[in-house]
Amino acid sequence: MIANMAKAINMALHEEMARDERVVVLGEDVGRRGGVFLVTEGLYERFGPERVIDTPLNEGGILGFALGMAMAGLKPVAEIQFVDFIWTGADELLNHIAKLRYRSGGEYKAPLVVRAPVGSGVKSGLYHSQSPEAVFVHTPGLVVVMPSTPYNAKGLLKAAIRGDDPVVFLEPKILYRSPREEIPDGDYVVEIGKARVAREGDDVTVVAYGAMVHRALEAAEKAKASVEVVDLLTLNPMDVDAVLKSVSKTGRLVVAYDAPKTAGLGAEVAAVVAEKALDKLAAPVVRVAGPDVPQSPVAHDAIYAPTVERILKAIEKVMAY
Amino acid sequence: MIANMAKAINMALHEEMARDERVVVLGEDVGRRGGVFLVTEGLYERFGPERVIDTPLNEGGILGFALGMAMAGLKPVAEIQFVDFIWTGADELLNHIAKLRYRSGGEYKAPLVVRAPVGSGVKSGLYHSQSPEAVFVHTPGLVVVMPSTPYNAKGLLKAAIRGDDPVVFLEPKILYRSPREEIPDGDYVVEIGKARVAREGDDVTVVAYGAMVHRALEAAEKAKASVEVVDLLTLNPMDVDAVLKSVSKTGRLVVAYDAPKTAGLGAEVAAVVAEKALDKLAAPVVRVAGPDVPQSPVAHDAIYAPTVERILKAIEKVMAY
Amino acid sequence: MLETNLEIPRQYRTEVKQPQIFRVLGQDGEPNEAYEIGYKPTEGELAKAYRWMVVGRTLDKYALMYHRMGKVRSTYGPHEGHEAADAGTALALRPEDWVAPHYRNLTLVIARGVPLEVIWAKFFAKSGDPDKGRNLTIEWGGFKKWRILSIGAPIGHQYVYAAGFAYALRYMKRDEVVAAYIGDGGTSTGGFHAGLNFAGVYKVPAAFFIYNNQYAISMPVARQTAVERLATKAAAYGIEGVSADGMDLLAVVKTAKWAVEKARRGEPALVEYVMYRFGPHTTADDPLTRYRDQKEVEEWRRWDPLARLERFLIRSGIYSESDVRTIWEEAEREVKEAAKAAEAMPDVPVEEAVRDVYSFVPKSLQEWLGEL
Amino acid sequence: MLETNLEIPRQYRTEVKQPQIFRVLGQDGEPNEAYEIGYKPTEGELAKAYRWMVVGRTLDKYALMYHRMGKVRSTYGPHEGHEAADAGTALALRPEDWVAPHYRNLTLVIARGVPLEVIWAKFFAKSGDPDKGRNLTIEWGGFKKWRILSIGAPIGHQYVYAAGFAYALRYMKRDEVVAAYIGDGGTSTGGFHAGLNFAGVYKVPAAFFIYNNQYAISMPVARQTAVERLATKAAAYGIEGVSADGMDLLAVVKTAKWAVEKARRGEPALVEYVMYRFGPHTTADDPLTRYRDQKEVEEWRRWDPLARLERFLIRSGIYSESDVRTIWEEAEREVKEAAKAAEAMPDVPVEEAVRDVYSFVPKSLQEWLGEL
Amino acid sequence: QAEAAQQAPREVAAMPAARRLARELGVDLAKVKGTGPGGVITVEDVRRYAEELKAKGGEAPEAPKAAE
Ligand SMILES: Cc1ncc(C[n+]2csc(CCOP(=O)(O)OP(=O)(O)O)c2C)c(N)n1
Ligand SMILES: Cc1ncc(C[n+]2csc(CCOP(=O)(O)OP(=O)(O)O)c2C)c(N)n1
Ligand SMILES: [Mg+2]
Ligand SMILES: [Mg+2]
Ligand SMILES: [Mg+2]
Repeated sequence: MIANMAKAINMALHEEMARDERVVVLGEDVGRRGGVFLVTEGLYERFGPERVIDTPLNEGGILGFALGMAMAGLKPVAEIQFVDFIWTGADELLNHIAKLRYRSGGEYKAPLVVRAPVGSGVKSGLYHSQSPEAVFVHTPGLVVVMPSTPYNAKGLLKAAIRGDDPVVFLEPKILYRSPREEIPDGDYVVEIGKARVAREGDDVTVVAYGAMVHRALEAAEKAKASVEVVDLLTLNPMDVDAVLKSVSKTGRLVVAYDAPKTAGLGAEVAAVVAEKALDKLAAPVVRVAGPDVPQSPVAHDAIYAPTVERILKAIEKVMAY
Repeated sequence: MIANMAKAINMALHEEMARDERVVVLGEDVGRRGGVFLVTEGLYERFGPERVIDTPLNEGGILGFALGMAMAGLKPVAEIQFVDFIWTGADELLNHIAKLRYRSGGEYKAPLVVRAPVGSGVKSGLYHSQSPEAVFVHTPGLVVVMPSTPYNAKGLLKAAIRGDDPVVFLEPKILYRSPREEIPDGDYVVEIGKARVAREGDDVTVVAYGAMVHRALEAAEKAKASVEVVDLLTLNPMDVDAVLKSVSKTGRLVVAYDAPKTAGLGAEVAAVVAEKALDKLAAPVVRVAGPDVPQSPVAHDAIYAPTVERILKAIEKVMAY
Repeated sequence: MLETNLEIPRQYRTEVKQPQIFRVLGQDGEPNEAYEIGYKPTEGELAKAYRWMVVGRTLDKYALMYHRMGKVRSTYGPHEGHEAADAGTALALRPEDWVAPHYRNLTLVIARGVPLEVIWAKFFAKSGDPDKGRNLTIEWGGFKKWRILSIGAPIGHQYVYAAGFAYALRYMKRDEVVAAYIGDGGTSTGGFHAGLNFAGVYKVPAAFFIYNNQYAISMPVARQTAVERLATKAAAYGIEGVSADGMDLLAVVKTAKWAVEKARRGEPALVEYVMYRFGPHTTADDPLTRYRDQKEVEEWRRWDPLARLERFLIRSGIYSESDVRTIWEEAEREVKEAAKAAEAMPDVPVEEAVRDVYSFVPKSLQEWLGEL
Repeated sequence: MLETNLEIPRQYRTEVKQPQIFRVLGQDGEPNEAYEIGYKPTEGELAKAYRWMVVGRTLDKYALMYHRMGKVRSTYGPHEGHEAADAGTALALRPEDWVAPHYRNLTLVIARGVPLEVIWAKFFAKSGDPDKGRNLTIEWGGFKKWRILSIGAPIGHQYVYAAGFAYALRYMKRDEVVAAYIGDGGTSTGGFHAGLNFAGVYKVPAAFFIYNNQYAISMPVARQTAVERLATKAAAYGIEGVSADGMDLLAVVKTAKWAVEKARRGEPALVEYVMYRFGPHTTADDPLTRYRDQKEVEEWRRWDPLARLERFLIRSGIYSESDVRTIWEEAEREVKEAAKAAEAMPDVPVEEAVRDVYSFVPKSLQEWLGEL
Repeated sequence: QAEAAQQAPREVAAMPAARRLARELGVDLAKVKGTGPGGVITVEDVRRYAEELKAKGGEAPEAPKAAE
């Protein structure tokens, strides 16, 4: 069927809950309301309030409760209404969910998924636009995933739910409604840990993820050079080999991300290349990112994330070498 | 006088509280107990319980309370007993303290200091050894400082207290007791935003901060090559010019940091160089950092942070190139 | 039921009597005997409160209208039903006092004296917005001039910094009080817990108000917490709690005055206002098809705060029917004119995107501006 | 004091009666009439509890000794004074029940059946430690075999996941209960608030215990919160609260049984144990020179949980003086032998440093190992 | 020569890939004229220089080492 990303994620949840009764969903307004983006629509009616749990307003509560359920053998999928609110549950996520397996010598584990919308571009101000993937990637113990299309969103979420590790599943909210694409009705998974070459090219590599993949592809179309677009999909553990392979071919690297530039995930991509493929580089690395201001002011939200034009400029810049 | 870092910080607090009655100190056990590392010793006796505030066990409370006091015109210095516990106050720090000036159009500001011990090396396990500076650096609105010696600790803390921005002041706990050095008894500040060349050299630049500066210096002594050690001191905004200047001279870069390697602050240093001084690099960048495991397991704490030997190996590696 | 042989006797157990809801005005605006209790607002104060409420409701209506027209630059959350709680608590404050608002506090913002063009400038993200167009419509960021503390969207933190701010006021020997606001949903947050605990320990000059409007988006309060009267939560912090009808201006003003003057004496207190959100959570919400029914809304409508106060004012001879009409007409005109003035303001210039992150503009931000 | 004219009458205010402290044993071990209340432990149970307590205190003593000798690999926090609370709550549980401990719960860990060598292996960071030497001495990370949930140092979270774990138990139709533990300091945390609120809303099969040992490091409980009896905090969550003498095994077992069996019926409850930490906070702490005086300690020592239970056991003829001596001697021997066995264990191999971060070992970690 | 190329970071601005190529071709970077932004030596510059040398038939560069 033709689906947008919200629908694709919704399908994954329906299918996984039907497949495995250890899967439960919890969060603010995920039940009767179906989630503020309607991503959990229909689950409450189909699986009932014991498995689709509307929670009090407390993100630490949601994450800690999910952790408890996971320790007991369930497979919770917790929704944080906007990732911007995850900080009120940061201790539960970064200190407990991430470290449970390690601190228990492998005796306990927390196979749960934390879903949260991320990113700028829908004029939602400083508290409904953040994209702190770099923080989660810097937290050993967390798998971090950011889908870019309905197809990979559905397949990655199913893989995340079936996996044995805690997964932070970041949904670029600007992609919820469009683009839409044909996706299988039935079961399939997209493997976690593998990047995807979204477009092949020879002259320059653009590494992107989430919503920026689409802008990178658009810029690639417009560029005179032959542009390869690598869509990371899994941000941690990152598919370093895929990045190195592409950069080794093209010799030029642009990284595009919708987050404050400094110490964002693009820094890691640049650093890995500077460590492992430096002598393949024929031009400086360019990071196209958000400015180092709170993500993102309503009045200037449209220019916060890298635009197609800025990515194109970066491509031209590295091609000028 | 000869002082260790704990004493130097204690002196800064005494002097600033005596100088300006807007300065107040708050945190768990900072009063009668003088702090668990005795960094706030003597303040309670000298300035009384209204200015040296023992708080309930709640980091969000400490940080939010400090924010309220700062909004009202005071200059709070909040202690988080170990930075590992700051996550229970992450919303207050990352969403409110960091963003207050911006979200208020400059009408409000939060000139406060958050002090916290960081780092591995004293066998304190997964919850008394963390060093999440990369997260704070990735948060626009926060100034982030990490001293490396008693002298700069005192001067930087005084500058932080007098400044007009929120400063996260990270104290490498392994340096609290030693080394000691001669520091002025009286008033002086060390400017925020400036790195320091801790040792000059021609062949390779080692960028480090906090406790790693001392290991880098030791490695430099032992190395055959001529090693320059750049001590960042201020992590955000970073003194990029100082890094570029050194790397442009040496052509080789090693970054050493006591935190999980992936997406740590060393990635930003590497990325900045890959963007702005790539054409000066004669060898791949090498990051010497902690492994991507929770920082840090007691049994293997001694090998978590870069050792002198590992830094030396990295120097040799880039020199061999 | 526990087998009796395991029972622990009452005297060893926490015993709580949940408060009754304090109410003065009936549905028809007639005051009951509680009218004699506590603070008695003057006629002038009542008239002022009524005006605030009328302007608040009118502005709400137009904000929704302009939002539908695409002129309001971000989500809007109407506060219809909350006007009396805002106006009544505002009346209880002195001009030099401070408020730490919840987002859904439009009438409060009006009552603090923020000009309507400024509010519209904020809704439109125009240059007259003190927040410089950075926030959502009702995230009150930079209204310091009117002694409104700055909030961000994450709920709960305002209780914490209100406590800290109040501590500082006393430290500086200023005889000012902070009034802090939160929703029923907000009582579940860590900020609520930390804020009240710190307030109780340090006996700060702050009054804490809960707007129990029955819902947190779609979550009914009965699923938010197992305790019925939210004022009961005061018991956990060693402070006093009161419950009152939040759609009854007189009940609000009396309880708010009680709390605010107690606070001024260093006794923080918690007041629960029982009320209803007549509209959707925000312009992105559709309650009727999802989580509540029309009948429930209509039931609560009979307690409409404006209608009740209006009837009381007319009944007391403070206003005539035609005075009331005039007030509504004036409000309508003011609101529309202010909107026009704000629409004509220039947009926020792009340079503002990089200011106010720090007391200085870092180099990287100058670079970013240059790249654009 | 508020001028009376602003007062709001009592019926609109939250009224709380703070609980009395439930106590059975006097200082001399003589039971009072409360002996007849609630659950009556059997002689066997009492004997078992006593043994746990003796072993707990002995192990504590040796841990401090070995710490001074540099053999214990990280900070140690003694639990002297807490033995009855641990043993009594443990007695109230079935073997299939779970505990979500606080760190200062050594006797509880012993009571759950963890062998002494395993505990020593943990203190020494040796390979017999289920946590693989990763944690501080009393951070109970991987004791799943004994149905001890895993804690990290940050206080408060254990209340939250205990609620979630209990929810899952009911979901899976397992008739098991979780007993969760926290300190007086911990009642200020966000985890305490979230955990009890969720527990109340979902009526999870969990019992919540507070060890009010008068201090959070140096902070006396009176500066931790403005409420006197911590059990009062139950009122905020719509659950029941009880206060009891936590150094009185009989008071503990009766109140714990009450809470645990209530929990099993889906009524979570909160029990405050009033008690004292005789020793320092940890081996890095020095209370006497900094924040409390010897006189206070001696005052509390008169309520020593071991002495009181011992006298009660002798008084009731369950044990003779010489039985008691034997028990202490056995404990001493067991503890020392176990230490010896643990000391002989190999260190944790370095490969373990990179395991268990995920269900797989990522490439970057294999690289790091290789680099060493 | 290759030694010289390696030891010359302080004087010469060159892209890492150009340095590598220079090393492989035995080209002395100090003699290459950079045409990249700000006069930085690019891969193209090294290649062009090597070809010029070859054309001149002068001091022939060494045979390229295996890449990787
Ligand atoms: C910490 C946090 N989590 C989630 C949200 C998303 N959110 C916005 S409003 C809301 C409900 C708030 O309900 P309540 O406190 O009752 O206030 P009301 O909207 O009824 O005025 C939620 C969950 C938020 N703003 N902050
Ligand atoms: C969230 C958090 N903040 C701070 C600490 C540091 N800390 C360790 S123990 C302690 C005091 C705890 O007191 P209490 O809860 O009464 O337990 P007790 O030590 O008395 O058993 C503190 C502040 C911590 N472990 N966790
Ligand atoms: Mg980072
Ligand atoms: Mg509400
Ligand atoms: Mg305690």
